[in-house]
Amino acid sequence: MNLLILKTASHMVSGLMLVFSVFLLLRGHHEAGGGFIGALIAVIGFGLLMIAESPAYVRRRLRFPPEAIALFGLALCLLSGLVGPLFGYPFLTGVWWKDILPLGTPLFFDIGVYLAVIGAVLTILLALDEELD
Amino acid sequence: MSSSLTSLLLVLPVLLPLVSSLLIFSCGKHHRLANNLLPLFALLHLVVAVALVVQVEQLGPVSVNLGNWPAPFAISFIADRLSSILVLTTSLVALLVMITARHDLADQPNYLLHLVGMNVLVAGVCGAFMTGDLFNLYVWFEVILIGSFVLMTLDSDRNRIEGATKYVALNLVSTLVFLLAIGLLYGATGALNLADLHTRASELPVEYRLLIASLFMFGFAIKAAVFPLYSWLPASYHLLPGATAALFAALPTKVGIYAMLRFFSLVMPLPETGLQPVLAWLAALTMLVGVAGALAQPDVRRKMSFLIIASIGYLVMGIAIFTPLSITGTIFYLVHAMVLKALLLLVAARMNSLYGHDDFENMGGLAKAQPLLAVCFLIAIFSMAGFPPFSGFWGKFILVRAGIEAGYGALVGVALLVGLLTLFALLRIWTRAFWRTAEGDGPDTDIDWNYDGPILVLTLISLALGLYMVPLYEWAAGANLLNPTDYVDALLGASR
Amino acid sequence: MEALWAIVIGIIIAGGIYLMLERHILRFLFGLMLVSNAVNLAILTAGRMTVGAPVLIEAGEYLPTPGYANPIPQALILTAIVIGFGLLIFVMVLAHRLFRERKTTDVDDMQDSDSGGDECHLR
Amino acid sequence: MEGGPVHFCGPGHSQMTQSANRSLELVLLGIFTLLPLFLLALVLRLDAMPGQVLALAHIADLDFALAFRFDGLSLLFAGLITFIGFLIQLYSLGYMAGKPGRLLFHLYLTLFMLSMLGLVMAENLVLLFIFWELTTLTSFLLIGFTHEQFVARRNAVQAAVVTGAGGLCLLAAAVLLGQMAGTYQLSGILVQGSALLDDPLAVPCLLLILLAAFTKSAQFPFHFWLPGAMAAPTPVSAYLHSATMVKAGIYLLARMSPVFSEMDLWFWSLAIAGGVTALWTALMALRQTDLKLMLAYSTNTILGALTLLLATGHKYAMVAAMLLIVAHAFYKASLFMVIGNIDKATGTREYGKLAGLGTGMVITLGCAVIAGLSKAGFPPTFGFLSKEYIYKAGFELGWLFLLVLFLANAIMVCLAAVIVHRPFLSRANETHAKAKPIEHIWVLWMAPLILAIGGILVPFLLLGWVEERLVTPAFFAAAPGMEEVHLHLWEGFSPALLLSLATLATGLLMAWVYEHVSRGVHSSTHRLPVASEVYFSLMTGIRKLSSLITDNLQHGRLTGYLLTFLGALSLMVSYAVWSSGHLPDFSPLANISYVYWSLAALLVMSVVVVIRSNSRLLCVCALGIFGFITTLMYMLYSAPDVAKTQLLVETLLIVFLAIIMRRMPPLRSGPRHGPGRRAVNLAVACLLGGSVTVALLVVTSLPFNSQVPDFYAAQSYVSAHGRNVVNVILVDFRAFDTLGEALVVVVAGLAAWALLRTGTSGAKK
Repeated sequence: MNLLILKTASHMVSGLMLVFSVFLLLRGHHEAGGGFIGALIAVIGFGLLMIAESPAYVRRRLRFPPEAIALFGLALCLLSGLVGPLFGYPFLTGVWWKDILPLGTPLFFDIGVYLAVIGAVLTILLALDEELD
Repeated sequence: MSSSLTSLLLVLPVLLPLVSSLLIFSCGKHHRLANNLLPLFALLHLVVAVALVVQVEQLGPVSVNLGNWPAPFAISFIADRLSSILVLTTSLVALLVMITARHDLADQPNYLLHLVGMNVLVAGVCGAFMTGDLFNLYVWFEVILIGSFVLMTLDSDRNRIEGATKYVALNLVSTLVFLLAIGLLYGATGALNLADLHTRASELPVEYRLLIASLFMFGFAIKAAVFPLYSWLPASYHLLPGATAALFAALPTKVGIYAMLRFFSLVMPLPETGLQPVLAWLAALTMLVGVAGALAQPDVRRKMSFLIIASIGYLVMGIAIFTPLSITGTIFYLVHAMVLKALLLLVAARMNSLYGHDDFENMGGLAKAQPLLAVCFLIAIFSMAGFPPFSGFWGKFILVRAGIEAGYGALVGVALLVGLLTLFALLRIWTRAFWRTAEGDGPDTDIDWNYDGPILVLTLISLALGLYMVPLYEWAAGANLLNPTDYVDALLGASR
Repeated sequence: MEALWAIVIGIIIAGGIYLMLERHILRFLFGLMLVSNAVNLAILTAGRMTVGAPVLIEAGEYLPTPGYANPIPQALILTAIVIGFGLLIFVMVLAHRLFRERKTTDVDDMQDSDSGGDECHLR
Repeated sequence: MEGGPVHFCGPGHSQMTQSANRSLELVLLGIFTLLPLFLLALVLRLDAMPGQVLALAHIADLDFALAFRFDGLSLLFAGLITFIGFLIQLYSLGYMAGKPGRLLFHLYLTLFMLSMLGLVMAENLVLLFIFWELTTLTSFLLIGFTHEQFVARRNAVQAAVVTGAGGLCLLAAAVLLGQMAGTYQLSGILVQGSALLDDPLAVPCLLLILLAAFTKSAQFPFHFWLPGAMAAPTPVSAYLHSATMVKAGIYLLARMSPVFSEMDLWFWSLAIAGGVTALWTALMALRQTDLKLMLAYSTNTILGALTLLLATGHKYAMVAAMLLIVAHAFYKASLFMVIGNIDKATGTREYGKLAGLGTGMVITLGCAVIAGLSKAGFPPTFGFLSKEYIYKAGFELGWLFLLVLFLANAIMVCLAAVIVHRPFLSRANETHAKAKPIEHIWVLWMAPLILAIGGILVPFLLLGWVEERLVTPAFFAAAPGMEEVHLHLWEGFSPALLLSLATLATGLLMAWVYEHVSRGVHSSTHRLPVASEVYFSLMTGIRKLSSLITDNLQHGRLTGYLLTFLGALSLMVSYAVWSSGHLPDFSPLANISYVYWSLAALLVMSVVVVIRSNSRLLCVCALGIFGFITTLMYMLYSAPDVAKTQLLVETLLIVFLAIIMRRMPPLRSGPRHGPGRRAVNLAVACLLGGSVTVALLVVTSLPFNSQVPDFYAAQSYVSAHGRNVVNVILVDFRAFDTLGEALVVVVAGLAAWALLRTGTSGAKK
């Protein structure tokens, strides 16, 4: 009974935390926040879920292995840096599409950091939990 | 070549290994794909490095301000003669080591991660060589560190975990001190860009320079394995897999030397910090403990690990003497040491692959069974000991000459003695493993190009540097570290 | 203001270093955590301290309110914290593995792998 | 010519290519043999010209030139090197026939010859050094040629270390000399001559040159490597270790003589070293039972005599030295080859086992007799000629010199007689019966015969040519500005001649009672320390010392290493603080609000708890509080992003720590440091903490340049479209840092993952 409450609560809280983490990520450019902070919030969310359910459950929910997420995040960082050279600017030059949406490569860079950190920390967290049990 | 291409060229030595490691990791179980990607990217890296050297040759120091912000506000990457030649040597050594690694590490359970780690290490090393920003240098140091942590702990047994613990613990001390030093220097000058620091640090009150410079020297000295801050190296290097050990021998310690060279010529000129005599003493002691360790060891790779320390002593000696000639000698010796250390450790890897152990007292018959390896190793021995006409001689000669002319007679005496003892230490391996007849069947007589190819190429490079030293000498002499106007102009140039 | 924190940081570093020199690996870890925190604080202190003026640009403005805190140390600390986080987690896992291999927490009790010269065969 | 299986590159040759390999081998052997002859022809065509230099390349900055000089001294040596080199190659064709690695042997010999030629013709000091070390290197390979034998391996290393040590001295000397003279070109240095001696560096420079020359030319107490080098095949001994390489030191002394000969130090050190070497090694030669070792020690003696002669700078002495160099090269190489033939025929060189070989090896006997006559100094041989001038010099120099030279020469006579008589002319025994016929291999007797006969014919027929082309130019190169000496084989009954005859008589008398002399020398000297033993114990000592140092420094205790590291740092920074003379200014502390004081107090208290507590839980709580308070600090000091990050990072770290810690034994377990060590730790910690405090106080007291942060603040929104400047720095201004940071975290994740994964599989095993 208690377990059920805990599980339900964890699911809700972790879901909220994920939403909050994305919020922190996106507003980071203007207010306190950003990719790294957002990622850690998300990790804590997944951590809750892991404690409530199991590492295997989290792995299933993630769909991709956490290592892959980490590497994808890193690749995204690199790619967003390489947009500048496409237009003849140095590496990591911010390129903006202000006219359509407030979108720029620094945002993608931050998303990259976000994914990289989520992936990396979850890799350790899941492996550690699986290893200890 | 257009300037936008040049600016990309400056970051490619860092980006290519990163991309390579991402792709290799994505290969998953497809080892063959990874095996093809690895040399391809390493070769590309080499091409980029050559292009970079050509650019520097034609234009002098070239720099790029990342993010297109003006200097000194952006992080800048810069290639001068010193950086570009080191990047070239790094990529050459990395390519050859990786060719061996494909074979040498193939049976490791986490094979792909080894390759990833190597690429991360190379990226970090190139980043450290080329960055024009002090804090960014710290970041690359950390990348090197974490890359080496991976390589050190992957598929490790109990002994390697122990060695890795020492390696990690002691290197973290260096990291923390380096970070503290950056914080203090930033607080004192408000600058992080190296060229900016060059101007602002000279305005610092003299009495505080020693304090900040000591912290930096400490951080770099641990990285470079200078006496008494070297214990992590012999505690761990000899346990590494063969190819990885070659990469370690060639790269990370030399980054420490590079950082010293750059910092104490550009940011805080060594004579103005009061650390010159300290460094001279440390150089002598480093050489002595290095060669003493090499003499004491009955094991191929332990001997060679200590010899890394001894050669670091030579490099520190060149920095400590701090004349244009000695700096030229240091740069020459640096390139030589990177090539030679990779060569020696690859020979050790080959010996290990032939016998399955490192104890040269229980080897024999290599001169007959492996004549090619024998010739290469013999050249490496005499080059390492500083015998002409091999590359080690020129480095040593220039340093000796600089030392005598600057009045460091005793230091030169130590350097010469250490050369002789190095010869003695290495000839023990030679007489036991190569000259003595094997007991029983003796080792395999086949040539394994996975090992012998890179060994041969490195030997030829060392030989070429010895027989025709003019290009590298003139390149090193033109690096002009003691008068860094060109460097500073290039680094700040974009803002003018 | 900086004077107080300079003293406190000195004390933390002293404490951390003392712990790092202990033989129990957990104490070493504690020390490492303290020292890396102290170094971050030192960067903040060295970059000068400002109370209550975060460098945020208000909506509609183009510049932060004058008297803003120096943002660079903050950025450096953030990078350093994250790097330190990665390294510390790695070190913890390493410590865990070390304990599992050796069944001891004494960091001085691992001399098998080292390169002392005692096993040297003379002549 | 005898052929045999080829082992150039070890096994691996197939049967198919055997004949092709054989003809290739013959071609190569031909080249190796004829090359010295060709070079000899070149050398003979050259006229000695003091200033003649062939410069091929020059690096101005380093003053390094690929340049060669052709003065008398160079040409004298070059002639010897190529002439004897040719004969040795010829001899080796027979001697090494059928032995493994034959081509390699000829190759090494050729490389050695080229190095030696370079050495004596180098115009640049550095070039001279390069060739000097190359002779060491090739000699190492040649001594160790029969490396299946322990002795060959050991002695090759010994020779390399001893002569290598000398080489290092030469390098230092070359640099010193270059600095004194302002040039590395020999011509530039020799022109300045003794004017260089005013420089205070002259004495160290001379000492280094002497060390180099004495080690290379095997002077006491470095003489031992030369007999050791006899482990090499005999052609090597004949060539390197009698005729050429060991003369490199003599060459160096002769070369430097114009500069240094006026120094007292030069005279005394050469005279003493040469005299002691000559006498001591002559006695040692008498002790030997191996014929080759007898010759080796007698070579030592001649080298000593040469050094002694060069000491004086007297004109007769210089001429005698030049003559002796040539004479010795002729007869000694010939005698070595004779011994080589004996060895080849009988398989032994033991004096006691050999007898009566004269009947089977007539031509070898002839060589031995003629060369022996020259060695003994019978007229009209080359040996006689040189001895005449030695004694002439001796009469000018004083009775002590004369005595030393007389004794050394007498022993040479004795040895010559013994070496010729016992193996060849004594009554036959069973060794003789078993001796293989070898004289059908013509090169084996041809080479020594040419040398032996040359030792008679040249002074007899070509004395004028020798004087004009060889001795006088060399004499002037070594002793410029001295009065010329004319050579005469017969000058009437001079005191020198009488002394020569007395020498012969004494030597023959000694040979008559050789067994007694040998035994007497042995019993009186065998208790004295043997130089090679001293060398071995020195090297063992160095290795033991190294072991001791390494054991103590690389002790394997992590906290010991950490203490070394941090102790070094604490000494350095506290010295820096002390020397800066900065007194911390604590006055600002008065105005700080209690809020900060209480935060500070909490921080310090939590640190104290972590240090003092033995409870893991309490420690983790304290660390948590510590992290939380630092978060508050960042919040207070306008760093909201850092504060949030710090909070999350600390939380996660504490969680990780708690997970790890659960598996580990409590803090109380395990050994701890003793009180003394803890006091040291505490001292180091306090010194470091205090230094950091002072450093921070110093740094924050300096004026601050806010150019860079101002730029960031100004551009953050306008150009980078972000209101949070810190975040803009992270993702735009300094995005490369962040990229590196993300890389570190990802790689750390992979590393930890791999560590854990390997651990699991390891545990399953």
